[in-house]
Amino acid sequence: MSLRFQRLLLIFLSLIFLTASIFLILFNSKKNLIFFYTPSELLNSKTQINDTIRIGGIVKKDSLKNIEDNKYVFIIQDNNNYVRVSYTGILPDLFREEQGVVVQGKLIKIDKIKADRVFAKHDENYMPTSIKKQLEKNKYWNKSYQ
Amino acid sequence: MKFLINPNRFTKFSDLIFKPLIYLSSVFLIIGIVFAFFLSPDDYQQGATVRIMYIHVPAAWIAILTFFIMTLYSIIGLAFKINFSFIINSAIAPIGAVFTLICIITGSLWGKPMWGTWWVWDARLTSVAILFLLYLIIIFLKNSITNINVSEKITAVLIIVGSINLPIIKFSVDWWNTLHQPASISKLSSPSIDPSMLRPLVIMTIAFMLLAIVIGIIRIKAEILKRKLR
Amino acid sequence: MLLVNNIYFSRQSKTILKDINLSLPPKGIIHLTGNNGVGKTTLLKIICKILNPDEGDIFWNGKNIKKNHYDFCKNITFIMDKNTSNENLTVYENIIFWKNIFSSQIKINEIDSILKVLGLLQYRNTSTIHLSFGEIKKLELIRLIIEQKKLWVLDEPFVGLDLKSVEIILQTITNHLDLNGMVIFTSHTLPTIPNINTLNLEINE
Amino acid sequence: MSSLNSILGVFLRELKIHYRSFFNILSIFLFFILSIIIFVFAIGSNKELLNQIGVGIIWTIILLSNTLSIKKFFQNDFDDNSLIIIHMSGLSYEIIALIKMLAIWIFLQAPFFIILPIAFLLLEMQFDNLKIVYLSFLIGSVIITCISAISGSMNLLNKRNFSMGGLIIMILSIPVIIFGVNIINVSSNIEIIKAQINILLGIMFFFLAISPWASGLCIKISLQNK
Repeated sequence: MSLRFQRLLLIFLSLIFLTASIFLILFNSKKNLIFFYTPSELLNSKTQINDTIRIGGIVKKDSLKNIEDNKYVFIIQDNNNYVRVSYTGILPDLFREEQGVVVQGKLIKIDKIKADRVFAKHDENYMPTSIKKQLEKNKYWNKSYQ
Repeated sequence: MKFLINPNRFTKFSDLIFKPLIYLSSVFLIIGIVFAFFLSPDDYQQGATVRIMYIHVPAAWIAILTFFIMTLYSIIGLAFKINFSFIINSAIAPIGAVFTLICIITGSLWGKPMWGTWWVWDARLTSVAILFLLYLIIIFLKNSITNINVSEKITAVLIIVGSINLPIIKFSVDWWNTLHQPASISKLSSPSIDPSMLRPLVIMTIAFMLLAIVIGIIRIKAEILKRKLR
Repeated sequence: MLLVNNIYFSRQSKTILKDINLSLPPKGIIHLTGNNGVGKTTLLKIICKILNPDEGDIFWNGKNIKKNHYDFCKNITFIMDKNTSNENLTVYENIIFWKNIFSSQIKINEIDSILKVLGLLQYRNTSTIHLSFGEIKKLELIRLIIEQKKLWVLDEPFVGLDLKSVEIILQTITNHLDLNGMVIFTSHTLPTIPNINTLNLEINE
Repeated sequence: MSSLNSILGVFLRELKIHYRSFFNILSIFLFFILSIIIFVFAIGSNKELLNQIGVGIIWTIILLSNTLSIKKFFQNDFDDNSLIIIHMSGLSYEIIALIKMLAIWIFLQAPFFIILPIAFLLLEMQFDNLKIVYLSFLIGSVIITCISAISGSMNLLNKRNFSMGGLIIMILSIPVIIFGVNIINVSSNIEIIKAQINILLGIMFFFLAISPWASGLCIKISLQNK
């Protein structure tokens, strides 16, 4: 086996490996590294009561209630399922109803979480306030959340 | 295009464009800052905080672009034995590191009021942090081997290996559930960002790029002189 | 037939070798001399294609070794200034390793007789870490016989050897030359090799 | 097939050398066990807590013990020029790197399979998880070996900064740690475990593909400038 042949063999082998790796990574990537679960994913997962987890979704309309000072209750939902959240602390500026949010905390019931931290998730849309108002007035603004 | 691989041509060419570049970049920077901080409207969700974007996003782009350029030059340098590419690599690596740091700092300044946290370990933030560490390790590795012939080539190998991080940064927001929002300008035809905010972003990006090029030219010329002295 | 043509080599913008030419026919031996740092070892490394010259070519039997690196490797034994035997292995294991990787046809009893001639037979199963410097050097030189190659490239082969061993090595070299072999070596002492036309080459800075 | 002879010869030599210096290798495993004991003392033997973070501790220390062994890859053979001899017997540097990776995996990674249950005992972890930790370690150890080969070859001429090798290993193996540890913490149904294993396999194939080239190139560069 000459050196060139050895290299050729190795190049061939490496190409096979690379294809395999690209195939394995790209066709699997969706569900792997999870920063948060959606409520539907939470139902399918192995998480048990008292586990610390993160859940992300949309805050349900009219669900935010301020029980005491800095003590809030709200509901996170996706298309099918929902999780109730209780939280003590200061909510981030961007926290609003019908807006994306990720909470981190302890699961106390199968559909209830006691959050230590609340992250507001904003989307990739940027738009001046004035235009937003105009759009809403003309009923063009009906963004759908996943 | 020979000035990209030949130090003498590069010196000549850069002397030619250096002054105009300085003027151009300062003009763009001033216009960009005025637009970004005074003339652009507030966001419907984020209010005035959105203005951090005009620094954060260009810095991130330059951080990634610098690493990409370094990767290209490493491949060229190792494959065709062009020493000038290693000069460029060692000159622009610190620039990339600084812009990555700017990106991380502005990002966490933005994240605190918006998300409610300085830092989370989601895929986008982690991969950018790895990019920053990679920049640091590249700079350290180059300085830890005394023989400059070896150090620059071995650093080039590390750059090529590390470039796998670039697609991960780019696509992390699409592949995984992240707190970080997906890219707004992924498709040129209909970016999900209003023209009145896109304009200052583009101007700031051009200004930052020109600034990076100016610093890059200064550093590359200094590096050329340093090698000549040795 | 080894032909070295117009070799230029520089390292960190300092020219070390400048326009080196030499030719080595069968039965030829070249003794490279020169002060420290003139690039003797560098030239040997270039001949063995560990280093690539900036300019110039090396031909083996009329073929450029750039194209025929593998064939050329099959014809060359390189003894370096460092001892490549591993200190965790015994003398015998080191020899067997060389025998394996160079696919040598040499027989076990031949190895024993070589060890006996060099006075290493008693250390056959000792780790080389317990050997003295000269003994390790002798072990290194056994590679010449094991590898059974045509061209011997030796970097300071006589350093650390006693007079008797030097005599044996010189005899080995003479025998090798008689069998159409070729030798190129560096040394600061001029060894007396009888009946062989030595080609001295000064490498100038 | 003289090249196959050479490959076999080099491999046998590697095995012999590692076998002779087995006590040095044992010290690495002693390091592993001691670190785990220190972790237990530092955190306190809270069973629930240890159960939760045990896999993370194990992976971290495996990685750290691997940074101790980078010098074993090429440094000795580089210093005494054996690499040149092996190369001149007709093997390319890439193949040499591959052979060494295999030998190192057998001597420095495979023994962890015996030691992992001990670590599980010390950390009072559930043995149900052992099977999946074995699986992820089987893949992860190959990745770490590849990364150590790259790092070891990059630092052949580095006589100034000894922490450099460890730094390179650690930064490149962040994905291994993320996915290797996540496999336990996240794993719920078999689908997600499969997906995680696939990602780990993908990373393994990627590093298997590039590490012979990267280390071969670095060895060549270092040898040329020795």
